[in-house]
Amino acid sequence: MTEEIIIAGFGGQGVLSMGKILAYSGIMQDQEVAWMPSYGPEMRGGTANVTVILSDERISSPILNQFDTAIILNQQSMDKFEKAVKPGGILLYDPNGITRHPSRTDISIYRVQAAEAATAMGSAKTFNMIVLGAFLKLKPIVKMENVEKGLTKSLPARHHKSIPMNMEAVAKGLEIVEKV
Amino acid sequence: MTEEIIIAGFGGQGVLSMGKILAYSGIMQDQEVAWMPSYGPEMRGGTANVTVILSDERISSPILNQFDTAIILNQQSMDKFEKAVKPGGILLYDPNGITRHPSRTDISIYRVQAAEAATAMGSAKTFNMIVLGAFLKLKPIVKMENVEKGLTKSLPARHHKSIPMNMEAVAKGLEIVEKV
Amino acid sequence: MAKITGDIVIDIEKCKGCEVCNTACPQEVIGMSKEVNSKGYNYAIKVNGNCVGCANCAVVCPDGVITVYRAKV
Amino acid sequence: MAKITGDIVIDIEKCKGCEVCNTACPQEVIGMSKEVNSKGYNYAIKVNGNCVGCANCAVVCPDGVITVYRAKV
Amino acid sequence: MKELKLMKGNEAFAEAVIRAGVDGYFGYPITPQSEVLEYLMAQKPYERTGMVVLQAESEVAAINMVYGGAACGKKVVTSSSSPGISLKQEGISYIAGAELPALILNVVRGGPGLGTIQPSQSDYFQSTKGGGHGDYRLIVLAPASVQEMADFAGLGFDLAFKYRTPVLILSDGVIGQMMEKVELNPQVKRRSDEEVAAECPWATTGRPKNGPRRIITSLELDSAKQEIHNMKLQAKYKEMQENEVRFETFDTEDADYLLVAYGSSARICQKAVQIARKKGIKVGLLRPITLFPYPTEAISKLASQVKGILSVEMSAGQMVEDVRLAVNGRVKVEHFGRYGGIVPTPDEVVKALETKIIGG
Amino acid sequence: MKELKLMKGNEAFAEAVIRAGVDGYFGYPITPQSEVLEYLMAQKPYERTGMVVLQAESEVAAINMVYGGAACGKKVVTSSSSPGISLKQEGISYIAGAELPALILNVVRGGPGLGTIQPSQSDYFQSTKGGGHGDYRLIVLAPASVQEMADFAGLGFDLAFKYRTPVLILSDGVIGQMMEKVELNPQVKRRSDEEVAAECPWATTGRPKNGPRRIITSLELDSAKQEIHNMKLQAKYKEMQENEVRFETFDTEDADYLLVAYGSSARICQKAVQIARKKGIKVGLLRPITLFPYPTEAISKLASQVKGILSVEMSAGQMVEDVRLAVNGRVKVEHFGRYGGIVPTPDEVVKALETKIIGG
Amino acid sequence: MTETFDKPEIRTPENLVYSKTKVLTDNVLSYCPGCGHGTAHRLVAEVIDEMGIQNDTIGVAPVGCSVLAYNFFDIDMQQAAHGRAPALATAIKRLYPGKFVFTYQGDGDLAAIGTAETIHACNRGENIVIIFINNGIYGMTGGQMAPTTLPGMPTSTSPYGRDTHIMGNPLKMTEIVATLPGTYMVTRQAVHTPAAVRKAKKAIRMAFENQKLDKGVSFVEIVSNCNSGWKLSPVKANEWMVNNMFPFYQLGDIKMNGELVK
Amino acid sequence: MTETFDKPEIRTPENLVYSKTKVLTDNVLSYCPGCGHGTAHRLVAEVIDEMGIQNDTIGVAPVGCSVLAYNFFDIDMQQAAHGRAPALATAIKRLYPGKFVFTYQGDGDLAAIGTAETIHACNRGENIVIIFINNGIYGMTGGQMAPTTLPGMPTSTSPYGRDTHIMGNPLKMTEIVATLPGTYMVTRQAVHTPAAVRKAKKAIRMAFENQKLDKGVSFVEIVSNCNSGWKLSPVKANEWMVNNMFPFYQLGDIKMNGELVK
Ligand SMILES: Cc1ncc(C[n+]2csc(CCOP(=O)(O)OP(=O)(O)O)c2C)c(N)n1
Ligand SMILES: Cc1ncc(C[n+]2csc(CCOP(=O)(O)OP(=O)(O)O)c2C)c(N)n1
Ligand code: SF4
Ligand code: SF4
Ligand code: SF4
Ligand code: SF4
Ligand code: SF4
Ligand code: SF4
Ligand SMILES: [Mg+2]
Ligand SMILES: [Mg+2]
Repeated sequence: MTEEIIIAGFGGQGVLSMGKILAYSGIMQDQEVAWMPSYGPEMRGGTANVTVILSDERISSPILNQFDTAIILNQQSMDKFEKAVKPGGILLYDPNGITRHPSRTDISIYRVQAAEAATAMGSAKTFNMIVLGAFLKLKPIVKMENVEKGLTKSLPARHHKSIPMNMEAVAKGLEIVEKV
Repeated sequence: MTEEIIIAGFGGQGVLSMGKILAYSGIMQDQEVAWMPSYGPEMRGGTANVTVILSDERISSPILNQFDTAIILNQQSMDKFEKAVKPGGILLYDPNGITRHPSRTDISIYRVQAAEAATAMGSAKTFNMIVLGAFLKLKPIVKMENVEKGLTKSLPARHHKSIPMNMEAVAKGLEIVEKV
Repeated sequence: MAKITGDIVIDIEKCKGCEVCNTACPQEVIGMSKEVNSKGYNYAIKVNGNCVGCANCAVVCPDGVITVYRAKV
Repeated sequence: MAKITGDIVIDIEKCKGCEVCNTACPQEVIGMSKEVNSKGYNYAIKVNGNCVGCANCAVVCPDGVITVYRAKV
Repeated sequence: MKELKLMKGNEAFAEAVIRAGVDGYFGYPITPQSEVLEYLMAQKPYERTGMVVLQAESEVAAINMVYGGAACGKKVVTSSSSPGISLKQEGISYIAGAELPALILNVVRGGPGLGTIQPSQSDYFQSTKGGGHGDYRLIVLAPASVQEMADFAGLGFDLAFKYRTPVLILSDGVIGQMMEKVELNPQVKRRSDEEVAAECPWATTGRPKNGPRRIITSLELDSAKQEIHNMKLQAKYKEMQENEVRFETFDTEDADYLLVAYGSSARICQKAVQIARKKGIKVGLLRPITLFPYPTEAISKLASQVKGILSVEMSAGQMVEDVRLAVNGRVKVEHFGRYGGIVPTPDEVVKALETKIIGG
Repeated sequence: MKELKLMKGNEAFAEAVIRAGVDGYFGYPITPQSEVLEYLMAQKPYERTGMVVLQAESEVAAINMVYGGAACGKKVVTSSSSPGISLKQEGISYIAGAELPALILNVVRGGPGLGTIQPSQSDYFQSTKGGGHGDYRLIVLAPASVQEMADFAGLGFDLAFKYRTPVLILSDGVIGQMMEKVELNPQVKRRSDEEVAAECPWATTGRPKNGPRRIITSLELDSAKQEIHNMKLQAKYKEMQENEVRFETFDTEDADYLLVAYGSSARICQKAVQIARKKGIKVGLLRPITLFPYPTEAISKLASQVKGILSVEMSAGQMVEDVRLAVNGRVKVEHFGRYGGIVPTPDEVVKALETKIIGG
Repeated sequence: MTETFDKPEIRTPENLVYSKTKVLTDNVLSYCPGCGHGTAHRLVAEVIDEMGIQNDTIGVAPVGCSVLAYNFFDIDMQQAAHGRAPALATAIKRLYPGKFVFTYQGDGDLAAIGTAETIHACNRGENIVIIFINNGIYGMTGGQMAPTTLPGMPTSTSPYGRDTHIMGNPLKMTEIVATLPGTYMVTRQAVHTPAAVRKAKKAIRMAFENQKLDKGVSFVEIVSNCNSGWKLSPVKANEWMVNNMFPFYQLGDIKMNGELVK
Repeated sequence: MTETFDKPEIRTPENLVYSKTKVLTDNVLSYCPGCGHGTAHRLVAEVIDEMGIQNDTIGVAPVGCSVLAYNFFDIDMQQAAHGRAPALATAIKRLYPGKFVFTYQGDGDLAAIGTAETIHACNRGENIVIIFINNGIYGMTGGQMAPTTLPGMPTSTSPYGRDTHIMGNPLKMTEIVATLPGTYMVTRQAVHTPAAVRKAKKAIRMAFENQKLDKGVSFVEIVSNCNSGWKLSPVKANEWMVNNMFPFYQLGDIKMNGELVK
């Protein structure tokens, strides 16, 4: 199994750490993983994106132009990455702030109102975990227990108390993701 | 005709300018010339030497280890360059300050008491011209008129008044050089 | 005596929602929108009509997105 | 009262004839030789016996070629 | 005991440096390698091992700090990216000339000039042929994974001290910025001053009471001696060529065609080999791990077996010269590259193989 | 009207620079090329032509002054010797990246490090393969006489402006320090600001009233655009390879063997050819005048004629790689060199030819 | 529709009191929200506009967040290698003494890697303007320590705060260059409030005016926020700046008309 | 035989008042006759000898006439790239805080190409000694203008005298580094007379003593002649120095115990 994912959004949306948790979760179930961020000043204010690959084999190139799944969290990223989903692949997005919705018909499109749900949950910080949950509903490539382990590994000890809240957010995402 | 000469002595003895006058004299009679000094801090206080080549053909290498003539003006230079004279070549030296006199038998050895003569002439500055005269006696490779022209070319205009004195010194050198 | 009134025009697409103008306005004219622009910023908006056209907001706006008018009325 | 006398030893092979010692000597002990050493320098020599061993010459000699002795006699 | 982590290449390098018992790091920020210094500073290595970590005022200062530290026998390292490495060229030449062991990491970005901060492999010539002046060579190691970013810290110092030579790790933005699993070696104790003095009798650690003083210099005004010094350096480089060549091959046993690629290009080529083989093209990959000394002989041998060779680099064609020198005209050698920060895809590589080598 | 003088190579270069109508010189002293700045300062060029001559605080500052001046469309030049040239590598890469015309003189001394101030040719790789980072090339001219030190000042600027590229004159201590006869071109008038603006519409001479502003930069954060920029540079280098190769041959018509040598080595080899021919060895000499673009084709052609080729350089063997790339395995290619400031004699060259090529 | 508070009736050309100068292009600034670079750019552009020297000015952009300054000024510009802007400016001005030449540099650029170029251009008295944006950090590369970082201030390369014993004290390059005979005007300004902006603009204007007099360097430091690097909101960053940067980097003129201000 | 004026009777070990320190090797100094470098070397060597730290001192030679200093000091030494000695010393001292570390640099090395390294090592307060030989010229390379060359002074690259309008004013690096908190002691000395030599030695001794206190940089400038570069005899060069250099580079302490001397 190899799953090639792009996660793309604004700088502050927790895109990179979401990717990191996914990667850690992969490690917890003994997979090979690669996490490749966009970097440099383009991140400033603007978009941030990260490629995450989970695989049972050694990963060759961490730089991809085509993805099994694109998780898209703002309009710029939609413009850039809708076309990068492999035919038959998945595009998951949060419609908040999206002005031009995805139009491809050869891929499966899902949406998750994560921003809204995060506000409802009273913590903007859970946003990316809700998105992660939504993704895992569509592609259950890592077991929930490994997500929790991955969270533990990726968060500094002082943040461990927030793990239950994060797992709750993941659960929320599983619940609210919807097919377009 | 090609004449390859090394002139070697102390920094202050006018070694470089003597070579330059010789080179200019060569130019005056339409020869190819090369003038290659030793350079860098080794000159500081220590020795200075210059290779001068006059030739009717294009000069290939200005860096030589063997010379037709060596003009040697201090002990260090004697130690270094006596052995660099081609068999059958000429070694001309001023015995002033020389503690180990040349001993080769396969070359012709001449001496010129130029320092002494310069003192006698009342101008230490004529020293190198006396040596040049001595050399030209042994190897009349440039005509006297071309030496004078060479001097004119190589000296800045403000020093042109010293040309007669310099030509006198050359004449002196022609006169006092002696075979050892 | 003539009263001074003013108005500002905010280029909301270029506004980055930094709130620096907001802090600088003596008349508390400027607030931040709930909406985001296409860059994702909660841009500056006018929240009242008290502008006197002092240009403070425009002068401190790092992105130069405010145009100011002033008139005696 | 004991008189102070001194003597210096000049390493003439290392001397570069700069005359700095000469200028520094209060007793005018030092002059320059007519001869040159193997480096071609007119080295420093003593020209009288008036040395008092004050070490001024040694202290300023850039090449550290002077050794100084001082004694009460 | 090895420890498993998910880390960026830059961080893995920094952590491995601490664990290798390195004594000092001197660097200046530049994308895409600033994480090295940032990670080190965050780790308080002065508490962990007593390691000195200093942000220098410039790359020039940093490389000369490395010179100073290396000349004392200490294990010292610097890192930068392309423009910063260019600034270090004089210092690198000095370190090579003075025969000092030191480690330099270049996380390459696209040039020339300020260029782009995106990954590239366009510093191959600079690294392998001598970007600085004079006849010298660096040992050049090309990691292709985060794991190797960690491993080459230790290997780099081993080689640096074995040959008293600067070692350059030629990485790139992909390897530096990506996170992968990495197994870290346990902490090695830093050598005590006494151990350094004993291991490095040439080092300036304070003149021994019963021995001559030590001088670290690259100057020799006597040309005859300087030539002997140069010959000594050349002999050392020859020795490296005999003993230190490292490379990996994939699917070369039955290959009709050969890809040669290093670093992140090699990873892409590995996938390209899989894709091509699925298409029925028998292609193999040789990945040089040392770029100097170069696996000339291994390529030369394969040149007798294959029908054509494609050198794949994220550059306009630099390593291809070394491939050609190894092949010496026996089979066709072509270059394929993307550049300016663009990373080629495996598919592009296969296509280039088909058009430039097989069809060409 | 030409003027005949006896001058050092460095002085001839400086005088030729003034006469070529150059606008600015920026340099820092270093042996064996300090005469360039000294000569310029003595000439009061600000009186002669209005030329700006400035002693910079360092080589790094000097090369960046060159960048600034070149970016204004002015003819600007710097000179240094090996360690100083290493310090300029970042700046050179920037100049190449920003496509600026500029002239750089390297009067090479032996390295690595501080090395020796005596002549050497050990900066060949640095000059021809790119000592700085990123994919770029310099046009490299190798003078072999004082006359060429003068001539290449003009030629260098012609090429620099033709291609908007930095041109490097790769000289050495022999050519820089020796005096020979030199015929100097008459003074060319410096271009007026208006002429510069007209000739160099890309230059930052003050935004035109009726046209867009000009930007001189080597930065491009968009990789796609940066790749296009890189391709443009590569296309330019290819054009140079097609149009600008310069070389000389001596006695190659009937040659059984070939010497390849540049700069002062070429002069020595000319004498070696004479000596060898007296001995009955039919040997010729090819002297590359441009080291980039390299006379690959000319050597390739001669490789079909001769039985063996000896590359003679005052280095441990750098240019020999380009000779081998040209020959591509067809005949034996060996290297002979002295280094560390030692200049080989013609006899040594003949002997090396006999042992390494004819007997070997 | 919500209320807009617009007063279209007064939006006439006569009533226009402030609009973006044409010497700034329409490109969106690449700076973070609230970053002082934008304001500083605008002031320089306004001065160029008001002096009517848009066609006679050549600017030099540094390496730092303002590396792309050339995208924002509608004038001829060069982009310098990190720290070397004063070297470029030296050559430009000497080759075109009639043009106005300025550099625009950050604190890492000017006071770390560019120390020598800064000091020597100032010492030679190059007849240029240097605009020096001191935000106490390397903004561009992600918030590393700069020579100007305050004692105790955390950055990505001094995560536990700048330890002056190990990392040295913040360097006041402005005070140093003021001691050099080659500088004619040296001042420290800020752009966080309308009053500060107006003062800063006057200083920049004077700096450019000085360039006509051939008296040497006019050096304008602008203490500015790097809210991203400081990890504060723009407004909080400005407050932090007032409370922490200003006591150390005191605003005001340091040298005027070639004389140190006492 | 001529008279020798020798007094062999008093040449006994007890009467020995001055002889070359053993911390200088027996190699003939490579300096020109009368060059102050020799004297400065000797003083540093004597201090090392007297403090008994020959085995605990690591010196850094520059590029300049004193590049070969490592041939003359009988201690472990490194030879730095031009201008970078303070960078080397920084690393050495941080890696061996227990050793004594000093750089020995000329004015071209320290105040031109090495400006940044000098300022930043001083600003970081590296616990080292810097010996700065200011002879107003580049001696090694044949007498080119240095940043310290006096106004009007002819050199091979200012043959008509330094024109300060074009070439800038002489740079007083010593005064600059004195303003930095990282320097603990900054002084300017000379070695042309016995009294000056004795004073200079005291300063050098204090500088090395300071290094034990971990207080930062001790910086000793020595104004010296370069008679070759100045084209004067050594004695005339010293006179010229007194008359021309000293008025500009005034001798004396500039900073002691971390406090500027008023
Ligand atoms: C030679 C070189 N070294 C390092 C860098 C990386 N770099 C880019 S910007 C920068 C620092 C910028 O900081 P500053 O000058 O303070 O500007 P700011 O971004 O804060 O405005 C550095 C170190 C580079 N591009 N080139
Ligand atoms: C990078 C580099 N640039 C230039 C030189 C040439 N160089 C050698 S010494 C020197 C100047 C020496 O002057 P100074 O530091 O004043 O020492 P002095 O000889 O006067 O004691 C220069 C420019 C060099 N060796 N390396
Ligand atoms: S112009 Fe003045 S009053 Fe009007 S919004 Fe701006 S700051 Fe407020
Ligand atoms: S200052 Fe400018 S950018 Fe910031 S919120 Fe106000 S209008 Fe928008
Ligand atoms: S000072 Fe020393 S070197 Fe100079 S003349 Fe006297 S003894 Fe000789
Ligand atoms: S010791 Fe004193 S008195 Fe004696 S020679 Fe020296 S300076 Fe003169
Ligand atoms: S990183 Fe800092 S300096 Fe750079 S744009 Fe953002 S706030 Fe401004
Ligand atoms: S050149 Fe000058 S500094 Fe160098 S040794 Fe001679 S006198 Fe001393
Ligand atoms: Mg900054
Ligand atoms: Mg000096």
